[in-house]
Amino acid sequence: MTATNTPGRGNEELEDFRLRARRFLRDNLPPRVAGEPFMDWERKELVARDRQIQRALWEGGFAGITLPQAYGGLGLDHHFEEAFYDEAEGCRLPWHFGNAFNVVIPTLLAHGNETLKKRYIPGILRGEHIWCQLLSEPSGGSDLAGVSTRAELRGEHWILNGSKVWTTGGMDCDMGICLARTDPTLPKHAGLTMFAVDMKAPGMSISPLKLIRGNSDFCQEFLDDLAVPADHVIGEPNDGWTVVRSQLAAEHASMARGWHQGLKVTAEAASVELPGKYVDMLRALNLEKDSHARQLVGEAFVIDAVYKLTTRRVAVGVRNGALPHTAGSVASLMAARTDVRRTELLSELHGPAGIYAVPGGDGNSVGLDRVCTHRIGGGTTETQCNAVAERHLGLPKEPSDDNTIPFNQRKINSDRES
Amino acid sequence: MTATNTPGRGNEELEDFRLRARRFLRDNLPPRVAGEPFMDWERKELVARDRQIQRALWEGGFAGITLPQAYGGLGLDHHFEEAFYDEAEGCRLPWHFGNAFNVVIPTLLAHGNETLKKRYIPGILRGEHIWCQLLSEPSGGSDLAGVSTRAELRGEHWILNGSKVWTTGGMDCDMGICLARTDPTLPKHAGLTMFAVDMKAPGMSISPLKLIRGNSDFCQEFLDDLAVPADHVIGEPNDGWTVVRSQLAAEHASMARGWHQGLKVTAEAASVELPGKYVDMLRALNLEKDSHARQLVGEAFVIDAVYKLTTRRVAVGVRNGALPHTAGSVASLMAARTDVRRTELLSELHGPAGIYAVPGGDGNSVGLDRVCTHRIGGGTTETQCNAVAERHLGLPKEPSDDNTIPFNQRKINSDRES
Amino acid sequence: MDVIVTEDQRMLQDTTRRFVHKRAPIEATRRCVESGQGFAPETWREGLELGWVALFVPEAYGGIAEYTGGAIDAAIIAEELGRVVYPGPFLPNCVAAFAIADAGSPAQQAAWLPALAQGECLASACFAAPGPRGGIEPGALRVSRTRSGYVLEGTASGVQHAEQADHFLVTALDEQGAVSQFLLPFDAKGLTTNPLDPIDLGRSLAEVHFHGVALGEDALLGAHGAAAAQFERQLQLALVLQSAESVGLTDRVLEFTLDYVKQRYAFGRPIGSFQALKHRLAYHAMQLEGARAAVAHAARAVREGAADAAAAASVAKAHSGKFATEIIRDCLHMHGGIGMTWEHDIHLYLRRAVANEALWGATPVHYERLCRLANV
Amino acid sequence: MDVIVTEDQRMLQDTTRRFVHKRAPIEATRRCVESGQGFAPETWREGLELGWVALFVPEAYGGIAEYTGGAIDAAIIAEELGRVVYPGPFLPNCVAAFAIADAGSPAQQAAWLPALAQGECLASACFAAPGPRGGIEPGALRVSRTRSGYVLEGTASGVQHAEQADHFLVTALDEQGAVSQFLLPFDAKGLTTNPLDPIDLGRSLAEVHFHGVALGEDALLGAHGAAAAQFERQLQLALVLQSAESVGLTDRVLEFTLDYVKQRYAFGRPIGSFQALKHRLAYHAMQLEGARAAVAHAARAVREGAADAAAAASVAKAHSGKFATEIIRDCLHMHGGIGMTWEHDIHLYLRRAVANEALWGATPVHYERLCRLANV
Repeated sequence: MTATNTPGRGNEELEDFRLRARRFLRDNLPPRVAGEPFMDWERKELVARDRQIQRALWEGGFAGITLPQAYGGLGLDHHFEEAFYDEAEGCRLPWHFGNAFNVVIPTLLAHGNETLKKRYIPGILRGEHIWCQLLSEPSGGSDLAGVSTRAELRGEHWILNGSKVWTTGGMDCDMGICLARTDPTLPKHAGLTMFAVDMKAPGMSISPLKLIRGNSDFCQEFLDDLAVPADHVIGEPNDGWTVVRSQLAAEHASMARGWHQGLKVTAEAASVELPGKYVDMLRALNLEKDSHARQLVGEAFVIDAVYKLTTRRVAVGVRNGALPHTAGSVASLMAARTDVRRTELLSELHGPAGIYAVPGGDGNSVGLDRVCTHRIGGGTTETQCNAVAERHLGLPKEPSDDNTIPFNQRKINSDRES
Repeated sequence: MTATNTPGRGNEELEDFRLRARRFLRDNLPPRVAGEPFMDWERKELVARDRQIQRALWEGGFAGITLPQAYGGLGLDHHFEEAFYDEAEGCRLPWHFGNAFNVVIPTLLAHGNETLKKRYIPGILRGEHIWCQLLSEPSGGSDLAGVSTRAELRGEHWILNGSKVWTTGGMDCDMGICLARTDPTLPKHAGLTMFAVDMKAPGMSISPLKLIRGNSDFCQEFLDDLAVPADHVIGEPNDGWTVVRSQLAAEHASMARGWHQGLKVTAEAASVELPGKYVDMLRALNLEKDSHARQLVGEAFVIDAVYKLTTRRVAVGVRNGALPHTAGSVASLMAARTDVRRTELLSELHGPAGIYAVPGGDGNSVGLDRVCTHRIGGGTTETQCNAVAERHLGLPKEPSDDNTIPFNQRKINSDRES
Repeated sequence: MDVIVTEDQRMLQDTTRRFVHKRAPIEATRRCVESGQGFAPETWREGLELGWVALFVPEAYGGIAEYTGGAIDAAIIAEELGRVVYPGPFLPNCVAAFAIADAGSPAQQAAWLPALAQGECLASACFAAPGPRGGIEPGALRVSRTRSGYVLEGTASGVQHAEQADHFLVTALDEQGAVSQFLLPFDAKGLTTNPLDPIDLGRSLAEVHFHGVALGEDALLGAHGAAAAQFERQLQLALVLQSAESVGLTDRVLEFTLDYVKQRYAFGRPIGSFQALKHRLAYHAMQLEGARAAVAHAARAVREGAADAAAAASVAKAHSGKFATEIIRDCLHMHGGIGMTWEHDIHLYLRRAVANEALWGATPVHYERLCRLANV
Repeated sequence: MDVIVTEDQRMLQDTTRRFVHKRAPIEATRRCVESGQGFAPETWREGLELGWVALFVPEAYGGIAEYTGGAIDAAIIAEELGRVVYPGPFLPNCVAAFAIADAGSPAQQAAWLPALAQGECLASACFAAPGPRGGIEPGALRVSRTRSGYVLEGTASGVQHAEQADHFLVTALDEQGAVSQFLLPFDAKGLTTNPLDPIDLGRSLAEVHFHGVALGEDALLGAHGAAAAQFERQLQLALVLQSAESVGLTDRVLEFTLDYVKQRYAFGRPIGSFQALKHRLAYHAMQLEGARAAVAHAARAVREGAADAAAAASVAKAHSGKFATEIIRDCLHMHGGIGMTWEHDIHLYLRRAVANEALWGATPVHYERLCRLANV
């Protein structure tokens, strides 16, 4: 598990690559702009620019550095990738392709047939295909193996019917990795199949999901006799759960590596910062001398610092094998807890000064953050707690026959029965 | 459910009774001393005096006011009892008999045979018998129906073997109400029997339980071939769970009525008090002007007031039928939460000034309260939460086969298996 | 100790709940929110006909004060209005009617009380300074004596329904810090309203600026420089009504959340059978019961002018405000993704709860006030 | 970013754990507690032979400082000692050795460092004023210049191991508030020790009174009136070591609690399968991981004298102190009745955790210090 210190090729080759990358990036990639979001699907121009950036990387010979040459990659080892990301530190990278690179490509490499790999990996590398994951359904978010979208084989096509929700950027994606039920007479994990679906195909209708704040990066999809070619099954029919597990593992690994902070996590020592924004708040509220207000800010300093140090510790520890990969679930849980606690502290700090947005501002307020911060996307904290408890701490599962009885004999939502 | 306003007998008779009680109490009962605990089993003189007080009440004709004459009571209605407690407000009452009156007598009246009722109810009224409850066992506290103390019928006696723990005042009690397993081949609730046991009998050994603070009101008992006469079964053999349930209901009802604050709850309006002890702490710590310290005290004021108002609301509401009797579990849960939160607040207030007892004082400190306050006795908060969730809020139970499989085929503690 | 202690009060609760269910359900609140039109005037007028404000108005001025429980009855109504996140100006109009009945001259009572009871006049209160720790003390506005009367200067913050109000109950301090109160129309010269963009979408919020607003003697409510005690009584009433509303919000959210978790299945079980949810819901029910007890007691203490009324009102406000937010936030969480959507009603409740926690003194302000009430 | 980054450090952890398991297990702590005898001198001497204090002492004075990770290695040891609630004076002696190596004259280093490293001298620190917000600033003691040297007045609070110590590292302020440090023997004239009755039964706690304690120039550590920076460095080391100890306490308690809930059955299931417990344990594991990350970072920052060392030490202290208490308290609760008994070890852990949360600056003191470090 520990990182090897010997590059796979000569150091000269690596240095040459690094210099070429430096030149290419300087000439071809836009700079990273402080405050610009990694992903914001509502800002269509950002999405479009990321397609161009990925296309530029492809044309410059820097796409898919560690991926096999057979699928359009460069076939180099991870030192080349690290060198590239070192050099790219100051550049805007195509973060809207994060899902495609971090989840879809590993999944295709592990479970995809040659047709899929030959067609879709280069599609990503060329900046043509942005991918989403069609997993959650309105009838149940946390219970992923309980999906009820049906897929039936008719001739050369699987015909999919059902609905999906919480799809990140669904409106702007080209392809999706979609979980559906192919045999409801089997226990719930056994009758699932994973498909690669065309988001632009007839039978797929996509609508944005309006959230509390009034906007959203998420979509809902209705699949109405959506036809998927038989060779677009990823893995084997009725073995979709195997694919889900490696897909989730790829996602967690990428998060533990620090993907949510960009595509790369630096291994340098973090430092404890005391964000000036909290100090500014104290001053703006004229509470610099209020010992209670200072307590709130002091705690905000601590939770932010601990979260940052923990994320980095987990990322480094998982990478060098000092921590089990399940430690990633601890960092996810802490992200949720820290974000929610921060809104409590800042609401208490602001009182009535926090419950409105000043006209002409960005519409935001600490009160609105308090209303809107829940961290449900990506699994509820209940699911994360179960993951930490069962997988990281080894606590026993709850007794259940849910995994053994046929799917179509399970109890389901009462409101659907009535 | 609402209290009737018409006394069962003429008002004159009631007034006469009240005057007699006033005179009797003035002449015969010691005054209530502020700060003297209702119960403290380590203070043997308090226990002994309570026996004398109960004896005096018996001799004065004021014992068992509402109990049937057949069992030594006066057979009067509840107005007489209320009048008596009105008059007794300023007196020390025999609170160490609380368990006997609030739990044992209702249980005997509901389930006891004539022999038991005729013998033991007068025994209580005369101040002779203090009773305890032998329910919890070392192998599992919350899971009451999982008791493993065995009782086997041999001739005219049941022979009991096992151990009991968390018995309040066990060393000073004369009799105990004891749950034991009479048929381990039945499901766990079905094979239990309730016994009236002599705490002084051979085969019963009692030792005090030393707790974190160094002292304790609790005992542990070992039952080693303890012989209990066959007519000392309360209820029917193998129907002990029915008895447990009415016993627990009697206990909850008495707690909801405010027994834990004495034998009587006044129906007068409570008022919000701002306890001077917190103000004194602020001053003693020289933190009167510290806005953070004032927040801690402000919250202490609020949680104390809310707890007091809630307890009273529940007591009155349960009594007049405005609230279901399950509301009592809400008050119990709040007691635990309030006590623990208070230790947090006061620890934070005192900092290093709270982690030692000044020599020559009572040995107490807010830090020691923080270490020792857990409110596990009387059911863990987990059990209380389940009670509120399932019985008060109607939430579904967890799936379990624990109630249906034979007791001797259940899974038990791994450390006992090994 | 329940808020409901008499048959009349139980009837009041039933009547209000039925009315609200029919004429002002949460769907109506959502329509108000989505249209951006504030509250629906016809529903408000119908509520007034039921005596919503008249219960503070003596019979001589067209009210029913003599036959009601005052703050107790108003708290019953406020709780029901909380259950539908009612957008109308119940609280400020009750407070204004109470203030005038309590401290107004006969002429003021005759002029204002019938209008308030019947909805010909819509009042809001201006007194709170901007900033994080305002909401329970006058301090925003400065009053000076002039030859012919008074002049007001300053900016009042946290003014609810300012745009719909046609009159303001204004509390100001003079140079010495003495408190005076005034009644004035919204179009008084020098008065301007600056609407804010509140997180509570069901209720408008504004700052009201006073630039040399000149008033005659007849605008004065109570004695000049001696209105501190009457302001305190109004504050206590406001705290009781807002706390009751927060109880109503919480009660309704907990109700539909319990329904939801009993019906929604995951992993082959209703999610309400999972212990993590059950225990949190048990604690929520416990804190809500605490809020009910605190509000019921405060309503009675305020109604009776009891010695502990000030403390009781702050206890009710601190507890109900804090736990309304905590409970509703967690209930939203228990709904999972659906609770995060605009279409689900729960965010309307949470928005109101977060606003209520902050307005009329945020929780820290009431902790601090309790210390002052304890003479420290 | 783990506290363990090199093979040497991992070996140090293993060696310490094995030694502690054999010579100073929790049963030994219990014997010390029940005998009222303080710590066991022979174990302490054996620990010193393993280099527990020598790691701050340069080779010239019989130590191994050149070959160790200083604060990082000491934090590794402190964590292991926390796992057995070790009663010995590890922290004050490390701090004293560091202080003298950092700021002492060659004569002082020669006189003290070998004695500290070998256990011939046992030191504790006097600086903190009594009261709720002390522990990180000198303020208890006042120093005045005399013709022949200095004189100390005042009462230092929160002094650990005062009764066993034969020397004190004293920090005092002069009239202008300038900081000086002194080294003096426990039997200096005018010095008296007032033992307290601490909740942490494994460690004695006292107030030390200074009544006109006269000292010569040779008692001065560092420059007169210019010891603020060296005191800050000592403070940071103390915070790291105490935080590491709290991590050790928590780590061990969580470990045996996980074992317990996996083995203990109720209602036909291991209690560790109940979701309410599982979720709380998950949060505990999360906060413990946070404490580990914070302590590891602080140890490195303090060792390197990094720009963020002061903030990092306070973050580690605030987080580890608060959550050690919270987590161990809840773990005690999860043990049910057995956890409430004197015979179970968990209360020894909780007592230490509550004491650690309060000593060397309670959590609020570090929140406040972080604000000051942020220049507000």
